[in-house]
Amino acid sequence: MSAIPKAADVAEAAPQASGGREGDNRPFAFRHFEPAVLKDALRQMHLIRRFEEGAEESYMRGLIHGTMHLSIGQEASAVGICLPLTDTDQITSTHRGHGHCIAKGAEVGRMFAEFFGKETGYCRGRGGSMHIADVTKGNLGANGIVGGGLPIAVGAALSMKMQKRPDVVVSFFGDGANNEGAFHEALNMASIWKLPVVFVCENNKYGMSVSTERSTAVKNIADRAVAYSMPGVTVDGNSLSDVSEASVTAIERARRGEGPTLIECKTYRHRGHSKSDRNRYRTKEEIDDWISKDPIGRFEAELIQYGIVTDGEVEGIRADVEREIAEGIEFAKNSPSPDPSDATRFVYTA
Amino acid sequence: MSAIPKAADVAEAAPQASGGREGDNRPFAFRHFEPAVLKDALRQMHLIRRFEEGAEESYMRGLIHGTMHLSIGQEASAVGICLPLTDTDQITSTHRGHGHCIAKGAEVGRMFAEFFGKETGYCRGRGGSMHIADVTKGNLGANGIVGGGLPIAVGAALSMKMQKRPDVVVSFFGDGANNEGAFHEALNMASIWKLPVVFVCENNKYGMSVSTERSTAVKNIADRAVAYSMPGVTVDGNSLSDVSEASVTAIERARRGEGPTLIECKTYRHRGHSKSDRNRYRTKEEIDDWISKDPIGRFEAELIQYGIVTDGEVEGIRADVEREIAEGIEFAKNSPSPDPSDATRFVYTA
Amino acid sequence: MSELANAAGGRELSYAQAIQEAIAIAMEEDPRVFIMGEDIGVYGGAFQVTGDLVHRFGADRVIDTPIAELGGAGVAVGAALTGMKPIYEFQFSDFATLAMEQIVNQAAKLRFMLGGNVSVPLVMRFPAGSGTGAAAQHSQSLEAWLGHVPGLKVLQPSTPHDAKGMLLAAIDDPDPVMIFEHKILYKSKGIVPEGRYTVPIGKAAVVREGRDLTIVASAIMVHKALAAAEELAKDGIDVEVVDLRTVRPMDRETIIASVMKTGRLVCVYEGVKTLGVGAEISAMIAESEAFDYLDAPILRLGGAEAPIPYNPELEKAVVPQVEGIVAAVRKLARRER
Amino acid sequence: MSELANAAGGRELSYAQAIQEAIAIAMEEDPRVFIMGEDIGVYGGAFQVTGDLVHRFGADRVIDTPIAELGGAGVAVGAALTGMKPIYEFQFSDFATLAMEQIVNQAAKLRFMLGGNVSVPLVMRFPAGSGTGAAAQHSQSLEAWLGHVPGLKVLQPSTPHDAKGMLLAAIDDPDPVMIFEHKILYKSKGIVPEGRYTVPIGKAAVVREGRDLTIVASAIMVHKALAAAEELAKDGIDVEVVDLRTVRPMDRETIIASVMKTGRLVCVYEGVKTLGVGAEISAMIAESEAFDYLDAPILRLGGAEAPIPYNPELEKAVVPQVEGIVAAVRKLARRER
Ligand SMILES: Cc1ncc(C[n+]2csc(CCOP(=O)(O)OP(=O)(O)O)c2C)c(N)n1
Ligand SMILES: Cc1ncc(C[n+]2csc(CCOP(=O)(O)OP(=O)(O)O)c2C)c(N)n1
Ligand SMILES: [Mg+2]
Ligand SMILES: [Mg+2]
Repeated sequence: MSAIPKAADVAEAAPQASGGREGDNRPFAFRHFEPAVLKDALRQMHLIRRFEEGAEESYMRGLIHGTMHLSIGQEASAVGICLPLTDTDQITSTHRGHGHCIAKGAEVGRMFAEFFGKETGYCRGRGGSMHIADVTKGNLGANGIVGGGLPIAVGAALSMKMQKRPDVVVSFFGDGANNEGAFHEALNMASIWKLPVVFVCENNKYGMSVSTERSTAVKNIADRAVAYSMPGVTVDGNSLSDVSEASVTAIERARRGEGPTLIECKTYRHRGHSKSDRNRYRTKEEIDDWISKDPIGRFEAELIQYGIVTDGEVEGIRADVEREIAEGIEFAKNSPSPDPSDATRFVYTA
Repeated sequence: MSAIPKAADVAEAAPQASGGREGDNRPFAFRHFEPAVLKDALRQMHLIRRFEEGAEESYMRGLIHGTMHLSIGQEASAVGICLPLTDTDQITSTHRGHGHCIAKGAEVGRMFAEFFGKETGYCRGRGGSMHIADVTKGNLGANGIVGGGLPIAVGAALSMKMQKRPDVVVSFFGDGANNEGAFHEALNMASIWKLPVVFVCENNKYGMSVSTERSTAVKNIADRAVAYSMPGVTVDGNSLSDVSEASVTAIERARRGEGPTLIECKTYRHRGHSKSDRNRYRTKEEIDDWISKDPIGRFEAELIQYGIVTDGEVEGIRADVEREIAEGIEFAKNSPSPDPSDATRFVYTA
Repeated sequence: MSELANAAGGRELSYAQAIQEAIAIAMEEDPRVFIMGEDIGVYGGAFQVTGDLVHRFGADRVIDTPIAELGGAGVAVGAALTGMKPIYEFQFSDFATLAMEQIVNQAAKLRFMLGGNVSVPLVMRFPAGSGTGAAAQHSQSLEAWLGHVPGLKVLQPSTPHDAKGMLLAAIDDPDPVMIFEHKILYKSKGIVPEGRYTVPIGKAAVVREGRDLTIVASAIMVHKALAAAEELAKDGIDVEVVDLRTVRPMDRETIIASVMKTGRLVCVYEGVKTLGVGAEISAMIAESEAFDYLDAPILRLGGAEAPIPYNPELEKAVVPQVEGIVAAVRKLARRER
Repeated sequence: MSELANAAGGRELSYAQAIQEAIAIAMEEDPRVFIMGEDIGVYGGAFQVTGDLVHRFGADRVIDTPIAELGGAGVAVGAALTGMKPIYEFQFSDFATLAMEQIVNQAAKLRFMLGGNVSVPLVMRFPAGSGTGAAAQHSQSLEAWLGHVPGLKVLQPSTPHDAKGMLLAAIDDPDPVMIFEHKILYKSKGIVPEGRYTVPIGKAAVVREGRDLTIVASAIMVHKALAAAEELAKDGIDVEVVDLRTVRPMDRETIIASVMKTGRLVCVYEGVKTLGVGAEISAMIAESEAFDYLDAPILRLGGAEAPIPYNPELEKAVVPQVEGIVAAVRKLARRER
């Protein structure tokens, strides 16, 4: 976890956040979280992976129309960030949001149903992959507009503060989004008003086809935190533990009323940007290299190494996830489609 | 001139820029520019001041309708920045743009005419104070939209580069504009493409009624240069010499193809934001303090101190300026108004 | 007039004061209501609409934002999504061009995209229109843009009475409501009842009854239409004037009934004529049951096909004026089918 | 068909290929022309319109921008003001909501505000419309917004032939020209002449002659209208189909002449019905000399008053389809005045 200017605040705050025994040399997550939480984090990572593979398969079988943006390879960031969140904390998500949605507690059956355009989907089939939201779990929604969620998250954080709620808001966005004006305006306002919001940049090196080197005038997105006088940290986004450490620190800071933090998770998407990507801008070597750094395998290995799970338990988790996905797809398939005569429902409340 | 991170480049570049004799301890402008240039800079500062006072008087007399934004107190920034520019260099200006316009070589008669809504005005009476532009002198125009000129300046700089012209672009903007998304997007693009553009923030402490402390998450606007990997310098915007030093350095850097610079001129507007300002957000003490730092008096004193002008010459300059203003107002008054039947002319070229 | 006003439980207030009163009432009643925008605090707003509200309600509920319209609008959307009822003031409607993403892609669509699981109880206020000598970037009338967007409601109150009542209706509304306030009206006065009352969204008002011809006008044009009607009455032309009041959803019933009565329609609006509000009024009538009652073409007097010029005579020339309305109506009223 | 094509000096190309060819011709002819946008380089554009242009012209003239639509549009404006002729590609027209400030306050108004001292020779391309399952934020039709803005010209080519010819006309034009390209049309094919030719801005096209009723349709709706006309011909209803092609400036002459001939008008467009393009067509006719020739109300079939839904059946339900056009025309054609 490499700190950048102003990250001093984070470093100071960190000890408070890290629980566990004295002299415990294990990575942060293993000191800070109960084994049950860690096991569930692994389950969620598998669930995200298999959800997206299931969506891919469903797409091939013609069950899904439209496009989709898969986050395969980025699961540690979604799960690690959401670990310290409660159901009343809020998130805003992105076009690549299935991981955030699952990590924030959504059911895969209703997610598949949304993907299949069914009335039982989270958005009753009106939103699709790019708008999946489970507001009952504090997920304000994926967003089809790059950077669109950033000011909304700041508004939600203002709302929490005005209502004196203890809740915080996490805003996920991509490296590509960091060049949008919305990023600048949102971070500035969050900082001047000291709002309880954490900005999480999932830097997967590309905004669609354009690399951060070509699009962004700084090396690390977190370097931009200085421009908003907020802590900025860049972490290995494929390490569940590193991500969760940054998240715990930032969220505790936000809950204490000390204001926002910018976290950058360096990670990679294994798949193309969307279904129409012909992958002309990345090399096979680069992709393979990142596949070898797969966050799920790494976390699984750590869990086994530190004796949190056995090989057998891992198998059990995988089998459970498999069943959950299969059931979710069945549920979605068998769900009713919206009635076309209802096409203009839900435009207005009243 | 206080440097901030990344300003190292500027410091290094500075010696190249400063001309003059060895062991010359006078401020930069006195070493770098010929006496005639310095005298003309003083004349321009007076011309700007008297132009705006003339506009104010004309407004009182009902010769001008609409509003106006006066830059009285900010003349060193307009003139100091434009000193190293040629007529083929370009600028984009702001709603508070009379100073930039005059410093870039416009005639006050045609400016008054525009103010009075006359056919002889720079915009044939269609634009008024907020849109005055003299494109023949490389002034692409004032702008009614805060931050609106920033991306346009980047586009002009791209244009200079594509046409392999030696010209550079200066984009003036206010402290208030630095929180607009346009600022972020423009500076990022200018940096990644290494364009010949200089961003000049005239920080007069307020965006309308809101102080930078309340609106902006950094202390110095130039601190934000780090987020775009470009040099950022904060200068005393009421010192003609300090401003011109930053300008010469940045413009030479831009001309060498090394990319953009962010310059922040700390200054103050003596008048209200516009005609409707009831001044509820500044104290009399603050205003008086800044009036005592008036840039024109300071520069005049320096010119006399270093023997560039005599008291008598200063009187001469003032008298000349007085005459120029009086003639300009007469010209404008006696100019014809546009014909109302021409109201929809100039919407399209063809 | 003030005695009359008191009798009716009202007083003379300016349009700006009426808006301020509505905001104050809503903020007193409901802690979820707050207002944000540029220079609305100590400055009191560019048009002095918020005035001293910051002193009554504090800077935490009368929030000065940085100059950042896209972000500001998005903050309002996020607050509305999570339990608050924000009012967002654009300093000039022209700057809303920076915030269209949040208004149109987010505020207007979120409820629908999320399958009805959320509401966005948000009010946005847009000082609009020409006549202040502020030229092309500070004088636009963009109500037709937002009128084109499902999910939004779009209002154009023309009197202090309606400005207060419609704003209170808008704050009560669970969906995003956009209010275009003509800047020239801010100082206009009228009788305004004390306390809370609402003027329904989606209802036009027949502000002058007449037999010969219907003018549907919006915002400041209502007053010009009424002045024209007085003038025309002298010629024996009896004009009915309908104040549109709501652009979206448009009050078909009232307008259709008026045109079926008079047989002639003139639409008067300040926005650019092409694809402006009057285009919809005209098209709505031309496809309605009123079509068969039309005795003459449907005329539109809208803004010229040009930006708003700075010069004051040119500025007047590009928007409908009383004389122009009178001339157009005279011609149309006399036309035989 | 390909023999015929060769005879006419053309070949079958897709709409996307036709656009690419126009860009290539202009860039070859004129060093001032360049194109910028998101992922238009090695990726070839989200809809593969630019394809391999970056390999032919280099990354300095086929410029991948950061994801920053407001800034990108402003850069294009600045380049156009200073001697270049940029083409700016929005990845989806929906994202242009972020850039309205530069399009509307700057590009459209600069020439006017500066008293005619500058021109802004800028072309912007907007992939628009529904039908791809991309839901509410990737499927809008916003041509009516820009059609409302003086200073802009707004095109909606419906065929590969026109897509190429109108783009070349747009690049030749000294003023800002906005081109809405329906995404579903990108893969549609048609005969396209080789080399340079232009299709005039501001001219509608009668694409099917008929006696009984006029349909004015735009973009993809032209094809649906033609299909409906075939169907209606079987009933003996002879429909004239006019392809609008230019929203601004609208071709009054062609449309008025057609309506004066047939006496009946149906406007078909995908954008939201209220204040959409058809509102202007209808209102323009209702105030024209064609009014007296109308034998029936003017109908509009536009997009539903809702955002575009994700579910494919709902998505179809909210925009006009061939069956709906047939039914509406049948009813209107049979109506007695
Ligand atoms: C405002 C806006 N511009 C462009 C797009 C098209 N688009 C969708 S995702 C994407 C890339 C986003 O990159 P990044 O933020 O890094 O997220 P990632 O896809 O890498 O997860 C683009 C250009 C969009 N949806 N919204
Ligand atoms: C986009 C936009 N928002 C708001 C305004 C209204 N406005 C005009 S000038 C101004 C203050 C600008 O402050 P700053 O950039 O510091 O410039 P200054 O007036 O201090 O020179 C504001 C809010 C505007 N013209 N454009
Ligand atoms: Mg990315
Ligand atoms: Mg300022």
